[in-house]
Amino acid sequence: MFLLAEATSNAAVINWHTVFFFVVAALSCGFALAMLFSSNIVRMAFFLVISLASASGVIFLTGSHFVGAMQLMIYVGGTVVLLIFGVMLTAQEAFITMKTKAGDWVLALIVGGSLFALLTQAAFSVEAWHSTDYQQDLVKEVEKFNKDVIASMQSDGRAELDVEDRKLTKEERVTLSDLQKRIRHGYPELTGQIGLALVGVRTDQPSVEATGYTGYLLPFEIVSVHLLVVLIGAAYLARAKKRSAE
Amino acid sequence: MATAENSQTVEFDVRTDEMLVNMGPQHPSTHGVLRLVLRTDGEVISETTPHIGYLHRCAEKIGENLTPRQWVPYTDRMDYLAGMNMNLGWSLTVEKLMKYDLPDKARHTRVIISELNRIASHLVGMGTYGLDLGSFSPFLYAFREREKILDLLEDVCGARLTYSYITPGGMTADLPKGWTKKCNEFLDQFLPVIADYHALLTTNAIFVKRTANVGVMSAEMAIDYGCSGPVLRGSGVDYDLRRDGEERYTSLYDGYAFEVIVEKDGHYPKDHDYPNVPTDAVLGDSWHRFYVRMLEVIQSMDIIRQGIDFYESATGDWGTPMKISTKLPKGEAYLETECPRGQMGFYIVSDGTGPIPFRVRARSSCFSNLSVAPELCKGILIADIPSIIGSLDVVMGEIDR
Amino acid sequence: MSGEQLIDILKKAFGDKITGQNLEAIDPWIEVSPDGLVEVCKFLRDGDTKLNFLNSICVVDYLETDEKKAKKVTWEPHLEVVYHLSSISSKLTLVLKVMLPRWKDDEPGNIPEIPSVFPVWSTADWHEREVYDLSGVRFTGHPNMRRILCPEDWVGYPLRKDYEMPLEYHGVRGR
Amino acid sequence: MAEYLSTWIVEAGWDGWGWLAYLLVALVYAALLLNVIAVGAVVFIWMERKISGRIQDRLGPTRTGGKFGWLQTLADGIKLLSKEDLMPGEADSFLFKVAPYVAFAAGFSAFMALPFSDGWVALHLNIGIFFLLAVLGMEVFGVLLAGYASGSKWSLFGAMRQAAQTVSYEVPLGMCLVIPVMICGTMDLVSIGNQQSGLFTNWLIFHDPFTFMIFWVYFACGIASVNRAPFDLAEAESELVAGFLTEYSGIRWSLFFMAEYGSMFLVSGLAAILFFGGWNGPFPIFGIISEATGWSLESGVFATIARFGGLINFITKGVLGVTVMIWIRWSFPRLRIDQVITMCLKYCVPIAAFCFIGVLFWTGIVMPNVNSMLSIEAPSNHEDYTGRANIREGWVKDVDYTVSQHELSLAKKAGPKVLPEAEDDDAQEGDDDKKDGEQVEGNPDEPKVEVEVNKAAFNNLNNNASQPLLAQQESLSKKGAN
Repeated sequence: MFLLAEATSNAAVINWHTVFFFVVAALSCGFALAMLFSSNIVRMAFFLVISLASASGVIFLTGSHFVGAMQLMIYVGGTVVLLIFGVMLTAQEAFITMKTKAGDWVLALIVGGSLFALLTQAAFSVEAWHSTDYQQDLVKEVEKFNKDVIASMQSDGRAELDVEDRKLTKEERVTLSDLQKRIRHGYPELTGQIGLALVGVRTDQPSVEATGYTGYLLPFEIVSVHLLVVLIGAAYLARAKKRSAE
Repeated sequence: MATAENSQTVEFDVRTDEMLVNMGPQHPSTHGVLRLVLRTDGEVISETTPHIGYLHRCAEKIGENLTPRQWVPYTDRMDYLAGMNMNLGWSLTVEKLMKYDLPDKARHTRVIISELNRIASHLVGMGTYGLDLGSFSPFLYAFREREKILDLLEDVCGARLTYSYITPGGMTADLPKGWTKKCNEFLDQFLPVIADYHALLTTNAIFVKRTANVGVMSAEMAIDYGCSGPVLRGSGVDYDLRRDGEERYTSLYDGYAFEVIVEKDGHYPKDHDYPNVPTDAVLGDSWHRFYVRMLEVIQSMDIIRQGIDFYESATGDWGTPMKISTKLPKGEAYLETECPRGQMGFYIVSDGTGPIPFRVRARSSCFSNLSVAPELCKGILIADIPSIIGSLDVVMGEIDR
Repeated sequence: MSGEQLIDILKKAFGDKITGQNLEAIDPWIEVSPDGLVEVCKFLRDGDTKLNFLNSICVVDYLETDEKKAKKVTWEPHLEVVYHLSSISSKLTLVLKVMLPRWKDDEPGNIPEIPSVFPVWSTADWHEREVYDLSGVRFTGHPNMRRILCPEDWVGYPLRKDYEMPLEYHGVRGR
Repeated sequence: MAEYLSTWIVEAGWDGWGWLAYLLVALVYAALLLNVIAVGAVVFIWMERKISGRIQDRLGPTRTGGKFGWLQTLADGIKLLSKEDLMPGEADSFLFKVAPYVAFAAGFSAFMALPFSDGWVALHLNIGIFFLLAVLGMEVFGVLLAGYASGSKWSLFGAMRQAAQTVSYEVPLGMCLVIPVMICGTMDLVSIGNQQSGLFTNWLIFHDPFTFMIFWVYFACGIASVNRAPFDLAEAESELVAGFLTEYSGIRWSLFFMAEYGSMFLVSGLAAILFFGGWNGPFPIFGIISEATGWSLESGVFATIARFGGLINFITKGVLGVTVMIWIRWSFPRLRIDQVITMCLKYCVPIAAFCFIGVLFWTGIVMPNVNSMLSIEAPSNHEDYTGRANIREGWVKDVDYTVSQHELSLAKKAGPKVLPEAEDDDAQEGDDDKKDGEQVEGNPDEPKVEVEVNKAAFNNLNNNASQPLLAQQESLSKKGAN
């Protein structure tokens, strides 16, 4: 657990962002647990709604509004509504309650625990996520770049020209735009980028050759085919009912 | 339209349990205390059983202890929205038993008053039907006009709902001075208002969608179930007691020019300046029953105008109401009159021993009209129930007597 | 199609099932025996009389309760089931009567039986239920012989002359 | 405003209280929005009574509070507050209590992203419309839970009907919203509003026949998704005796109604922004004045006045939309559930799709829209507004723009030509590094500047994308230093 403590401590910064992060994370995990332990089926559905909504809160906090709204719309607005529909239509008496036997608890703990361990291990193995000061490194880099440019401007005499035509040299401009892109990479605010990324054109990465980032075309296609199958299945089910009615 | 065939044989793959749902008796849309038990499967209704009797006062038993004149107030309370027509029916039955004929002036007064009450009753039917389907405004327009009619009737007999004005042997009083002028004024300002009702309801796209092709009843089924009045004529049966009824009743309307409102080969009489039938309205559906009522309001207005002319030119006295103690001759008499909701029949049996009849029977029009509801409400959606029951325009006081 | 012609046709068709008639009354009627009722009704409806509209079914209970009048009465106690028929196409109206004993085999409490005309006119369904409910006549062959106006568990038949209002009903005082 | 306030507090010497500013600002925004809904609900309930009265040839409330009975809603509120909010026996108590708050929360959170005037928006989201659509989907939960928790068959029916209707009407609603997005290139409501500035012919509804058609489809779907007549199946009085609201009374019932009126205003407000130019009046008076007098529309006193005028425009359009909804409610009967669903799937979705393709071609082959035909060039009050076509490639332009901005700032710093101010810049520059340097390795307990820096990295997330990160960040650190 020391990893977690070390990661948050050196951020040593209690600002609104961390405060809200803790609130939302607590909400999400708390209601997920509440859902596990509750027995009334409709309450479980309601707790699921709140935990998924707060999960979208976490995503909003990372600054990617589009994905946060997507989570809100698809998961909370779509899937859970479907779930509640299912719950309401099939619950025989009004309040079906499900009691989980002791044996199931043990099995669940084993499976759940192993999955949890796997996830946390994977999360903390990522070097960049260890510390939250990647922004500070970035800012330091920019500071250094500023000083170099100013120094080089003063040294090679560009400083004597008047302000407008003190242009950056070519490679200075390239490094600057790289820096800009890496800063901008932090927040895929511009939905245009996501749209194009989905069709395979990664605009926020400096260049495909350098980083090997290709677009998300393949997963995008897989998901759409998957949804198409689901759609046809639903249509078929409803269709069956209607045919026998004639 | 929803599945029309018999819903019993419908097998659903996904077995949803049938739900017994109770609509009424305190349900706002069922026109008083009617209780409908619906067996529903999701939204589709597989069976409807109406339960009546919540307003049963056994008026017929009381009739065996009262003289006909004393029983007149009981007839008001049967179809409380058309009290005058009820009184007229009972008075004519007693006069038929007594073989008592009326002077002309009384005859015309009775026509004017009963037609005026028909307009008031149809206005209520139209207003509550709009309310059932969700639009609130026509209800208030209808009641605004009805207030004016009630004021006119109040001038005549002092009461607004339970009149007991038309009694065996004539009326309790003559029409007050200048009343006919006020009545004419009302009729003149009423015609343009009818156009509003048509705009608000009859030709309203959503109203047509909710009523056209809903609760379709064929002519044979209507006759078989004993429906009468606008419900019968809405299915295209050309039958109106004011023209085809008993001689004693049709003699009231001698000299009056009026046509029976029924759809013959595709169009209604005098429907030139009224909205024509929408394309997807089938003869015998809720829309036609509603449309017949709206046209009958115009028909009644014409009859009243002619009645007022006849009344002013008629001579002689206005008939003397029967004394309470007059002995009833031995025998029995049954007579049906065309009330706003259908044919209201009265049957009196007397053994000639005194003024009190031996047996009194009131045949209710809505009783038979409602008996067709279970047949019409098979395999429809819940939202269609008010549309069908509203189009039958039932009044529980008359059904339960 | 005057009254006499109709009577002759019916007599020829049904013989002794037509037990009587009275053509001088304000509404002339024909009396029919209970067992021949349904055939006569079918004949009247499908024949050239076309009486396809059953106006009303009601029962008149001929019983004189107070002694003074009972002596002067010409008829002995019985039930009359009255059917009012009319024809939509022609202006013909007709009254059918069926004479029934007040109680079946004369033991009070056992109500008389009569075949139901529901197969002929569907409107008879509710009218017969009302007659059963208020006057106590059971209609055999009726799909749903239950009370319609009074509560299901009501005792007695209100429109009978010798009906006594119950003292209380579910705790509500009657008299 | 939040950054400005936080830095102002820090300068005023309360060192560690920078975060308080954000809290205050957030509370101010929340209070304002809550008032919009509360006052809105009060006004709309009163309007509903008066308008329905006028439609039905009667007066509506006249006695409470003055001549026009405008205190009637207050009286209703007090009555509702004093009513005993009972709960049926077999109800599920927890869900029964929570449902109204869920419904109200969904309706309320949608107001965060709704701009009331140019730039006056609580949360300037780059994906404004998408966020609104996502949150509108949440409202169905309140109703579903209320219907289920009330325990009675009737409320279950009502809840099922409304859920089916709201969920199925999200599809055409979504498609109708895509069309203005396609024309304006962005989902950001503020920039959509700004693009419709100038003469009213520049409003999207007159952009081309398809958008004109799609406005009516949008308004119908909006009414349906908000469950107003003639689509108000959920509380169809005649069949289901007030549907899922049967068991509610008192304050809980009024919460549901505030959510309803709130989302009514939201739908008509969105219609105003997307099709009727939001805060831009029919005639660009402020644009003309600013050109004549040279006062910039960007910032300063005249800008706030212009924005206030915009606010009034927006509110009037929203209220007009609500009036039309009220008017429709009192003159149409109610549709049946299957007619509502067939209308959605058989009429709204195909028309929306057809208009989508129509607008696609219309903008694709750059057909002339009304404004260009009349050749009245809209005096745009934004220097970065350079026509609709090239806003689409904003994300590329932004990166180059920030690079050139940064180059300019570096150039200013580097040259001796600049007067002494440049020197102490270096000095500061120098000690900046020193301070920055020692701070970074230094003790973590002096977080102030770092706090600025870290916040700087994040708070630019929600302000205008086109403002360069580095320049703005420098000015902050400069200010932080002295």
